[in-house]
Amino acid sequence: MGLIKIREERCKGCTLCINACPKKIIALAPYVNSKGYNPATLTDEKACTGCGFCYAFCPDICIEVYR
Amino acid sequence: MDKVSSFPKTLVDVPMHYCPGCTHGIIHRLVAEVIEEMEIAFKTVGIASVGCSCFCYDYFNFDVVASAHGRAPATATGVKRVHPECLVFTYQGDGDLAAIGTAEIIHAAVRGEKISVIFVNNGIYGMTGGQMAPTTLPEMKATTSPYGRSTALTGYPIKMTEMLALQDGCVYAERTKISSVATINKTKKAIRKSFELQIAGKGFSVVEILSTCPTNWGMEPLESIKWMEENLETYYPVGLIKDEKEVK
Amino acid sequence: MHELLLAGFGGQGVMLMGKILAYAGMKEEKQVMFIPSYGSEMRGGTANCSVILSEEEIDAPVVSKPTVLVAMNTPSFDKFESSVKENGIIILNSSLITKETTRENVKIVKVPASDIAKGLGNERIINMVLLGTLIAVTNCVKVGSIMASLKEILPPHRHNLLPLNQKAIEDAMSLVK
Amino acid sequence: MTTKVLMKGSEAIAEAAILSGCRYFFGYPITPQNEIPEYLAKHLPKVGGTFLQAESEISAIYMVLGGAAAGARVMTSSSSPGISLKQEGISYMAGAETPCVIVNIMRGGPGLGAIQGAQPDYWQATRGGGHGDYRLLVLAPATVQEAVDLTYQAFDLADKYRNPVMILGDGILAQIMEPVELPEANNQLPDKAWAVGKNENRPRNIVSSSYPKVDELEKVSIRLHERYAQIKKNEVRWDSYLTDDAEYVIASYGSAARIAKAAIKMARAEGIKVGLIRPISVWPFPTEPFQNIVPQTKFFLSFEMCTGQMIDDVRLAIGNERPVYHYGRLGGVIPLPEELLAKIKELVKEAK
Repeated sequence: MGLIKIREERCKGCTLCINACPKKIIALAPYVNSKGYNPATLTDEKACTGCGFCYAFCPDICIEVYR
Repeated sequence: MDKVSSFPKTLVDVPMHYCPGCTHGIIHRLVAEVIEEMEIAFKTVGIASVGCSCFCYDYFNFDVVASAHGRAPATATGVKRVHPECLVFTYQGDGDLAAIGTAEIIHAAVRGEKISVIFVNNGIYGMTGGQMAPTTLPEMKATTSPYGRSTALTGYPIKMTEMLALQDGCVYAERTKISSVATINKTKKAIRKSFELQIAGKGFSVVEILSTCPTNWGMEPLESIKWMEENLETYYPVGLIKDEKEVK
Repeated sequence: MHELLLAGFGGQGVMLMGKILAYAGMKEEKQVMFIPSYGSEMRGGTANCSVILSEEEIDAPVVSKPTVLVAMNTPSFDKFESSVKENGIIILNSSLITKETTRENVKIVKVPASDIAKGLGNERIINMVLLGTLIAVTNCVKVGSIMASLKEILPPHRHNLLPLNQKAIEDAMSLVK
Repeated sequence: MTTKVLMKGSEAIAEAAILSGCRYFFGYPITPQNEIPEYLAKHLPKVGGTFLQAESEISAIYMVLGGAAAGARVMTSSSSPGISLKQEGISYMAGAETPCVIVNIMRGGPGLGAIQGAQPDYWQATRGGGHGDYRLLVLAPATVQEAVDLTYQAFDLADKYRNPVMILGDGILAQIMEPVELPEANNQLPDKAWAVGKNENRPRNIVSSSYPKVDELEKVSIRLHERYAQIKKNEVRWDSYLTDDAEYVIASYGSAARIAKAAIKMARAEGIKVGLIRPISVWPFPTEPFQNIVPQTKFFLSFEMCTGQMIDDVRLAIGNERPVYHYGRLGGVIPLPEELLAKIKELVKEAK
């Protein structure tokens, strides 16, 4: 049981978190942020374990992890 | 639910200028987290060099001196000699540390200067636009080696950390990489060890971190991590190069 | 104003001699300046220095026409003989310099300094012998100031040499008188 | 009453630095200034200071940058080619507003040149020296006593203006010995709230010359130039000799000015009314005394141990009002008073 919050404005859509997620529940959003990047979003809140892998891999430190 | 991971207090909460997928941001966070966990931000002085990471003074939430290309170890020496109680580290890329700053880094190690060196190696000049670095692999393309690096023309990649480890003044040298959660954790441990050795009054230490440059390598971030492991790492094997236990 | 040029080869104590003179002059509240010559080579060849002792402010930090030349060996004599001011003095170490001067308008004082030093049992004090001659001939500083300066300049572990130095200076002075 | 001691120019500079509160020296050997690092290697540890010989001049100046950024009084010294190598760091220090004292014991150039005293680095010293739009406060002592006094003051000036200060001497000044009175040790160093180091209760400090945004850099440049204007207003130093009735004025600084003085005495003995203006601060240049003396002066003669560099500043000071000539010897040849006298007589004859 966990949750992540992504500061979408800070995200550059690099996809490193998507690759790091063991549950494969992060994807790029269909919309863009003000910088023009498609930000990462959590696709399945219930499946998130709060493992923090996405946080560890995020170069822009825009993910908060809750457990 | 509790917040278990979030933006460290030892970083300034501003967007970073790095390209999408550049691992500098991860390495900045690791350095900042170690400083936060060791509760030493009040006595830390970072030394910025020149290259993509030269603006790290905008991000680290503690004192920073910005030095010139390659000269960070000399500036760190000046700061450390005046404030031996402080944690002083340099943050340098391979263009900076392995080319123009070769003399400064080697002699800081030779002196056993009590500083930590965070050496980010992606085998290319980033900020100036993807030129060949001394760390660029043979046959690797760069804007100043458009046909691939010719060893006949420019020689071979330089192994800085091995060279630094040879110096008696160097107490700890390790090469890590940013490629998985496990290697990120390993990198953090190495940074912590380097900082702890410095606080304990031991000598010079260096953590070389194999990194990527998606923009100048012309790859997607994920692809560049794979390329790094399949190419850069074969030339620069990760692992412990010199442990403080080897130091007499 | 005394403009002294002291010249010899490295190891003859030329620099020490110059420093003692400058120091002694300072003790007598004279204006003084010590000018070493320095070359790319650290050792060997001729060594020379200049000392200016004056009652008035010293302007130029250069001695081109010395009033007195102390020549400790032949190359120094050859090199500087012609530079000495008209009616100046050349004090030469006659143990090593056997040639005669070609100058007509200078006073020559010959001192067998090396032999005197040898006679005193220490060849290294030829600089003191010539220093004694110099102050006897020129009266540029007093012997008391020289001795006091020597004591201050020489490191304590060399103070055992002070009596010998004094004797060398005094013997040389009595030879002139 | 202070007693006089006989000191070599270079050693006197080193001692004055210690007395002024300098506790850190970073340098690299080069003739003819080696007695400065040698003296400090011996004496700094005795007062709890640090002497460190770097692997190059470049490294040395960046150690100075680090030490200065950390709030200490720091010095380096070198001679012409070594100062050229340090220029990158000097520019960084000017940009980062870090105080330090840099001693340049000039020798003959260009290139490796020769080690004998000369004055060929005037332009380099007074025009900033490195890249970028900056200035150093440059003080040029003529005697060993003045070297002591100016070095002692240089640290205060560097701190006051947060700018590198250069002591510009030559091989003659560094090598001669003269009696000096030493000042009292300074035990009250200024607080530097901007410096890096242990930090319990203040926001982080950044010492940097990096200003990637153009409007920001323009602001910094304007601030620096306002400071240079303050230096120009407050720190002009010069001396004059027999100028009251002078019809001919020699401009000369450092060791050359002493030779000029001797020549002026000779000329006066022959009835030639010649005087001397001696800039002590060569940047800021003492413009006013030159301007003020124009009405009574027939010509100016810049006497420098180079092909003529300060002559530009003399001309800038007086405009096209009077002819400005140059005399000097090159490569480390020391000009004699008699030579200068001959030049003065020749020019006086032409002027009539």
